[in-house]
Parts: sequence; C-alpha cells; structure tokens
Amino acid sequence: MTATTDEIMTVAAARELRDGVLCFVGIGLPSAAANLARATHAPNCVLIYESGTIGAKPTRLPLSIGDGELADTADALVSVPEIFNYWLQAGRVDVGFLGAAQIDKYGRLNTTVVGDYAEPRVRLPGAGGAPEIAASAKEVIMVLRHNTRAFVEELSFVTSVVKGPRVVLTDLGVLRSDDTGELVLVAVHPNVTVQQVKAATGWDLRVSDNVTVTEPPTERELAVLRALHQGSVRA
Amino acid sequence: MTATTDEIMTVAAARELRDGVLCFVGIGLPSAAANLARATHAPNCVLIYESGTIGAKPTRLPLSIGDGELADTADALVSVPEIFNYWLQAGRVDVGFLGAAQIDKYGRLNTTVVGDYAEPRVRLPGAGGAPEIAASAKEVIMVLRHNTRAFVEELSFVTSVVKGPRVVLTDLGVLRSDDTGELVLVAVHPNVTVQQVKAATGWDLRVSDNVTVTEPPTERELAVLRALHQGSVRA
Amino acid sequence: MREIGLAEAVAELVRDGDSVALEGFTHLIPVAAAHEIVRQRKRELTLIRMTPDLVYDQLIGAGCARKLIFSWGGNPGVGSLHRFRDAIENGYPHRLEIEEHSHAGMANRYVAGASGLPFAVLRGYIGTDLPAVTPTIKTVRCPFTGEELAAVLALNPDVAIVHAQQADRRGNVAFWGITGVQKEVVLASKKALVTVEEIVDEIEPHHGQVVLPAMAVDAVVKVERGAHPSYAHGYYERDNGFYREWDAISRDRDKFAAWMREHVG
Amino acid sequence: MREIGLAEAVAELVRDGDSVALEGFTHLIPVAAAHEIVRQRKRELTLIRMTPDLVYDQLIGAGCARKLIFSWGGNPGVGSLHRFRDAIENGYPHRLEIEEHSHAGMANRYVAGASGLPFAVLRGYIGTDLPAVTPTIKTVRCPFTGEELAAVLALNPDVAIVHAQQADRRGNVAFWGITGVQKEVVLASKKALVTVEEIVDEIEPHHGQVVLPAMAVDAVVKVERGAHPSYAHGYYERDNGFYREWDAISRDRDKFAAWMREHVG
Repeated sequence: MTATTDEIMTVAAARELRDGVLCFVGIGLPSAAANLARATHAPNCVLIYESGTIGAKPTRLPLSIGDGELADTADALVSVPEIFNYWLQAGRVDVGFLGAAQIDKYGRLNTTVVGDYAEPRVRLPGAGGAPEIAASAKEVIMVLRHNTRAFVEELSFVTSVVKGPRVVLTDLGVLRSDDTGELVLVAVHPNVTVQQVKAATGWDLRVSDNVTVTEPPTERELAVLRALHQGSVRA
Repeated sequence: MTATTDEIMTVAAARELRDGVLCFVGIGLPSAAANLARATHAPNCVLIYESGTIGAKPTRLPLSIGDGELADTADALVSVPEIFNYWLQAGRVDVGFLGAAQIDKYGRLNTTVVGDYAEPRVRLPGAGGAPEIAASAKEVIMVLRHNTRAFVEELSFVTSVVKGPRVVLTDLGVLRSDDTGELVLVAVHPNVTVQQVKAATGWDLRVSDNVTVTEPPTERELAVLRALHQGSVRA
Repeated sequence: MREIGLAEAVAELVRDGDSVALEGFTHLIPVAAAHEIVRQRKRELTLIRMTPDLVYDQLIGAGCARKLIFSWGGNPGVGSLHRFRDAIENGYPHRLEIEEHSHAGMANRYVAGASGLPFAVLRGYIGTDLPAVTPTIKTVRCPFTGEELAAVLALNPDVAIVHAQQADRRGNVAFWGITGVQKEVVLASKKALVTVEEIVDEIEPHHGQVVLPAMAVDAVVKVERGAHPSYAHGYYERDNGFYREWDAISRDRDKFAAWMREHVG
Repeated sequence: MREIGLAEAVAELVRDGDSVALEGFTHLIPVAAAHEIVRQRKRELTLIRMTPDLVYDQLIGAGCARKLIFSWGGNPGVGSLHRFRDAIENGYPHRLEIEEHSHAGMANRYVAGASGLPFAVLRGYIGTDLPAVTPTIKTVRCPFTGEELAAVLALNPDVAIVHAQQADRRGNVAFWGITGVQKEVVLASKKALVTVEEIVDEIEPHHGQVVLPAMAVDAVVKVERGAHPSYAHGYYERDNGFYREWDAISRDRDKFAAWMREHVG
C-alpha cells in the first residue's frame, strides 16, 4: 500500500499518543489519529470528545463530534459544561489535539478569520473548544497541512495559545517546541527535503541539528486507518 | 380531636402555602407542614428538598432530608450543587421554610451557637441550607416555639438574613414582617392572649391593630397530619 | 400539561427582536422548531447557539437574525456554513452582528445564567485576541490567591428551544445520549419550548439521562423526527448525507432560497 | 481494576494529617470506610463533609480529627451530634478546630475544586456573621455589573471517600437515587476511594444516575452494606432506628467508647 500525504500525517500524529493517556479529541484528522492509536499501539488511551463522551470506543470514525456511536460506546456521558470544567479545565487531560487555518512560530493558532476581524476575507468557524484545550491540556498535538498560507509570520487573529509542550505534524514533517516555545523542525517525511519544508513555512524556520526521517506508515497502520475511514463512509 | 400546640403551629404553617408554589423544604416541622398542605388545600405545590429531589410526593413524612421515599417519588433527581445553584439561587423558589434556635425582631436567624462563637455555651448544628434559602426564596416561612430563649433582642450569631417578606408561625401565634421588615404580631392561636405572646418575646413586640384569632385545625387537617406522622413512625 | 401545536407555541413564545437560543450539541437539534420560526418570518432575532450548524445557516440565510452569539460556526466534518459566511463576509441578506466566545465560555455563560449569577469564571481566553473583540469577556481576580482568571457575562436568553426524546403527560422532559447544554439553556432562559419525539406515561431510565421538571418548561410539543437531519438517540440516526449535501445547497444564494421554499415554506 | 481490600485501601490512601472528605448526602454514607479509619487509628485528620452526621461523630469521638470543615452538624430528624458538641464545647477528646460554611458554600467549594478553579462565586452569606469567623469566605465584584457576591475558596481534599451502588469490572462507578456531591468531591480530591455494594458486568441504567469513569477513582472496594446505618437506594433502607439510638449512645463518653470498642474495634 502507498500512503497518501494525509495518511502519513495522520499516522505520525497517532504515534505521538502514548498508551494510557487521557486525550481530548476534535473531529476530523485528530479523531482519525486518536482512534488509529487506540486501535494499534495505544489500546488504553481514553478518548474524550467535547460533546460530553468519556471513554468512547468507536469502531468507525464519527463524522461529527456528537455522533451516537460515541455515546453508545462511552464509559460515561456528561454535560458540555462538565466536560470543559470538570475534565479539561481541571487539568485531567494529558493530550489535546488541535487543527487550525493558521499557525505561527510559537504554535499559536488562528481559527477565526483571515484578514481583518471586522471585514474578514475569509470567515473561519471560530474558537470552539480550542482556546481552553490549548490552555489546559498538559501537551498539545497539532495537525496542519504545510504551506505558507497556514504557516505564517503573523496570524490574522490569535484564537488559541498553547501553554505546554507542543508538536506539529504536517504533511511534510514534524515540528516540536524548544525551551523558548519556538517550533523547530525535527523530522521530515520520506522523500521530503528540509529545503521544501522551509519553503512551505512563512517564517524563517529553525531546523534541528539532527533532523530524522519519519518511519513510513506500516501496512498495519494503513490498513487500520483505512478500515476506520471505511466504517465512517459506510455509515 | 384536640390539637397539640405543635399541631396548631404546623397547621398554621401549612395554611401559609398557596397552591402551585415551588417550596424549598427543610426536615422536621417544615416538611410536615409542606406535606400537609400538599395533602389538603395545595395539591399542586412542588416540594424541593436540598438533597436534590424535585417534586417529591412522599406518602409518609421523611425522617431525613435524603430519604429514599423522596427520591422514589420525585419528578427529577439532581445533584446538591444543582439544587442550590440552578434552583434556589436562580430565584425559582417561591417559598422557603426555616426553623432556628433564635430569631430577632427582623426575622434574622441563629442556628450556629448560643454564647460566644469561640467558646460556645451550646454548639448548634450550623447554617445548612438556611443562609441561601433566606436570601433567595421569594418569601420565607419560619416555624419556632415561642419563648424568650428563642425570641431574643440580640442573636448570639447571625446565621441567616431573610430578604423578602417573612412570616413566623409559633405555638402561640402568627408574626408578619411590615414594610420596615420588623415582625408584628397579627394573630394569636385559640386560648392565647396577646399579653402571653409579648411575655414570651425577648423584645418589645409590636402588635397589629387587628389581631385575629387563628382558626383551629379542622378535623381533616389533624387527621391528615397524624396519618403523615404515623407513616413516618412505622417506617 | 397544556396541549399546543408547534405553530401556536412558536407564535406565542418567540417575538421579533427576542434573543433565542436553539441548543443541542450535534444531537437533538430543534430543526422543526427553527423551520417554524422561518415560516412565521420572525425578524431581528439575536440567535444564540454554541455551534450554529445547518439550523442557524438556514435562519441566517432566511433573514431572521440581527445578531449571532456563538462559539463554532461550521458544518461539522464537512466545511463552511455558507449562509453564515455570506452574511459576515458580504452582509447578505443583511449585516449580521456577531459576539463570539469559546465553547467553554459559552457553556459557562449558560451555567451562570441558569444559576442566577451575573457572570462565570473560567481559565480561558488568556493570551488570545477574543477579549479584544468580545466585550462580554473580562477578567476577575481570585480574592484568595490573587490569580487573574477570565470572566464571562451570564446568558439569559428570552427563549430557549430544545428537542428531547420524551416527555411524560405532566410535562416532565427527558433527554439522553449526548445532552450538551440542554438543561442549562432551558434553566437560563426566561421561557422554554421543548419539542419531543414521544409523549409517554412514564419516562424510561437511560444512561446519562437528564430530566427537566415540568415547571422549567413553558410548552412541550410532540414533533416526530423534529431534530432531523440531526438525530435523536434511540429514535433515528444522524442524516450525514444531508449534512454533505447542504454544502452545495447553501453555497449558492438562489439554490438556498429554492430549497427553503420547497422544504420549509 | 486492581483487586484490593478495604484495610489495604485505607492504609494506602489515608495518611495521618491528611484532609479527608467522606461524602454522601444522607444516602450512601461511607460508614464502613470510616470505621476502617478508626481501626487504623489515623490521627490529625482534617475531616471535610457537608453534614458530619453519625459518621463524623464517631471519627471525632475516636480522636481522629484535628479540624472539621462542614456546613450542618446534627443528627438528622433526631437532634445533636454529641461527640461533635463535646469536642467543640469541652475540647473532648481534644480541641477541634472548625471551619464552617453553608451547604451552598460547601457545594460550590467542591465544584470549584473539581473544576480546577481557585474559588467559586455565589449569592450567599451576605449580612451574616459567617464571613467574620470563616476566612475561606470573601467577596468578589462582578466585572460587568459591579455587584458584590460571595466568594469561597475551592476545596481540594487529599482523599475523597464515597460509597456507591455499583462498579463494573473496569472500575467505572455508578450512583443513583440521591447523589449529593459525590461526583464533585471525587473530582475535587487528589485521591479517591470508592466502596460499592456490588461489582457487575454492566452498570444498569437508573433515573438520576451518576457514572464516574474508572480513571477518576484510585481504588474500588466491594463492601456490602458499606453505608449502614445510612442506606443504599435499591439495596437496603436507612436504619432510622439506629439514628435514634445513637442519641443515647453518643451522649455519654463511656457508653460511646464501649460501643465503638464492640462494633468498630
């Protein structure tokens, strides 16, 4: 099987999840990565969706954050205020997953507008759970496609500020925060050059002295990921 | 049937409850009065107990505020934080019932200590739900036995301050707050004189120009009240 | 419980200019009631909802909204809400004022509203641009530790509208599955309308169930499939296909208008 | 879920000097666990509980407590807690420091603790003498309306101990009937011990049920009738007779000591 760039990115994100952690999941690629991790190397990972499901064990990828499948397979169902106050804000969440339209060199995120706030060129969905996931999760994993529209010198709007350590998985490579909080390129995916990643980044990207090459997705990782997606499409 | 003074007091308290009101009930005499009202002239009264039962319809008097009977017959069961925040504090409660060890002329209550706080002569149970019932219920009904130890010029400790209109039912008569908030004697129970009530009050009690005499408990009121108590004793 | 139809309930409870919160977190979205609001041509509404979803895309596109208070405006798993974007980016069908928060902020605003408090405290928004554009976000200092935290203004909508699975004949209402902020929005609002799948003699117990006592609700109306294309756990599934189709329908102003005429009236 | 006995769980989780909250609002009071604390002669505990009830009368009388944080200390429907009164009025068996709140204040302190906030806001205490004697009550001003409200310090006990009806084999715990502040105290505490009536394959749905996921709990121990003389809804009723008898037992220091020796050990 040949992996698509999205699949490489998803598998790389899944691998970031250690077994047994409590993971706050957003819909889309983060949910795919978290469920792939649960189905492979991290079976004891506990997934929390902001809709109020704790310990959901979906067999197919939910299309929305509030799918019935999540409620049916959860250990506990709680209200939305409880999820945010008793679980996220209380600091119980080990890992938060976030996406964004724009990211800056400190891993700050914009999901609000492109252009001016009052007269936006593109109105994006907005904050959702992101600002508090960014502030309260012990660690944040971000997943974005790598290009200069997304990786920008200055955000149009600061929607979320990540507090703890952060890692960004893109379709080109892996960036991790250093002690100052700045993102540094630490790995490139197979057949990607450091120069390509720098060119796709809107700021002067720092590069680790020991850039590694991502292990390609295994047959099993790809098979499981595709099966999860199939389930979702069939539903 | 001859009514005891406690029964006269309880019946008088029950009569204060208009049909259809939402009533926050404490255990003991208030619970007896509220359930008597529900079983007689106020069948659509909704009872809330601070343990989290909304719309309980006990057939016997609960011994404690958290009896299983209350949960079994409630329309909804909620947590204690919800009862206090979503129901009481939000201003949904029409009538709160309170007892106390001491009361002053403004209907302020002491349920904390007799004597000095640090070295109390008598340590009472404390605040419980009373301060917030006093502050948030639209109207407060208080029930106390009438004597100079209870009806005092100065409280040892101010535990609860009633905000809205208040009425005090005692074993001697009925006191209501006037525009200034001061309690005024408006009725005496059968065979009780105004002079007796004044003598049992630790401050110079104001007396209404039109003191009436309480209607004695009816046969039906007494029969229902005793049946409610019987149920409780049998349990 | 008073017998009342949906048209009558909406006519009675929702007035032009009201602030109206239709809630339901993906699950139990009160779509049928929203369509009745469109049919009755309610105007100048302040629409409140954490996730505007298709239901507010339709109300905004139909010209019912003067202002939107929200925290995430997308078509979940699909993409943009095009009527919402057209209103904000191009002022079509007219300008739309917005007040935006995070999910945690909105949830806590409802909690404060339900609790009779003027504001709620949370750890959030710190370092973001949201407080600069949203005047209902401020800060408060802990009187014990001195720590600075975010404060958000309580929400007390004029009308809450939610959909639930069951009501009993006395008007007690039961939700289960994902219950979102249903309880909080009903208790925070001055009036509440609940549409339900079914009216039963006795509410059945379910995991994660929320029961709202009758006195918290002003009208209960039976509307089968009242949440479609959202879902009602235990009754019907989410119509994911329609969510995908909506993208093309809503992208085009005329196509949208035609769809609304045909399906809402 | 790890298999563990009550003695082992208490030995491991409760240390001398800890702040310990045994909760259960009339219902599901963790009495068996309290007796184990007495048997293990834990000392200098800060005992936290809205309604001290018989269970803390026993712990106080047995000399386990240095401090009591509470909101209502009586024998419900019966009268005084005599060991509690003897400690406060006469310093027997030794002086007992107290920190007292209202129920609403205590409930909100747990909510703040469970939410990771340093304090909670409520309408309460205003005009009363409680803030003057309780330093964990202050005021805070609404940054929007300027209104002054009460603020209470969050509670984060070292250990929460609660009793529940069921746990499943993975350690998820279920309470139903009157659930009080069980969820909040467990989530507010650094560690949590839960005794349960029954361990089941699948938790049964019940009205008003609260489920705590396994990860919120450090130890689950099966203790049948672990709440007696309190009750476990669906398992056994409250032993009202014992609550009445306790009045005479606890009134006398020697009678109390003899009862504890005989029934607790």
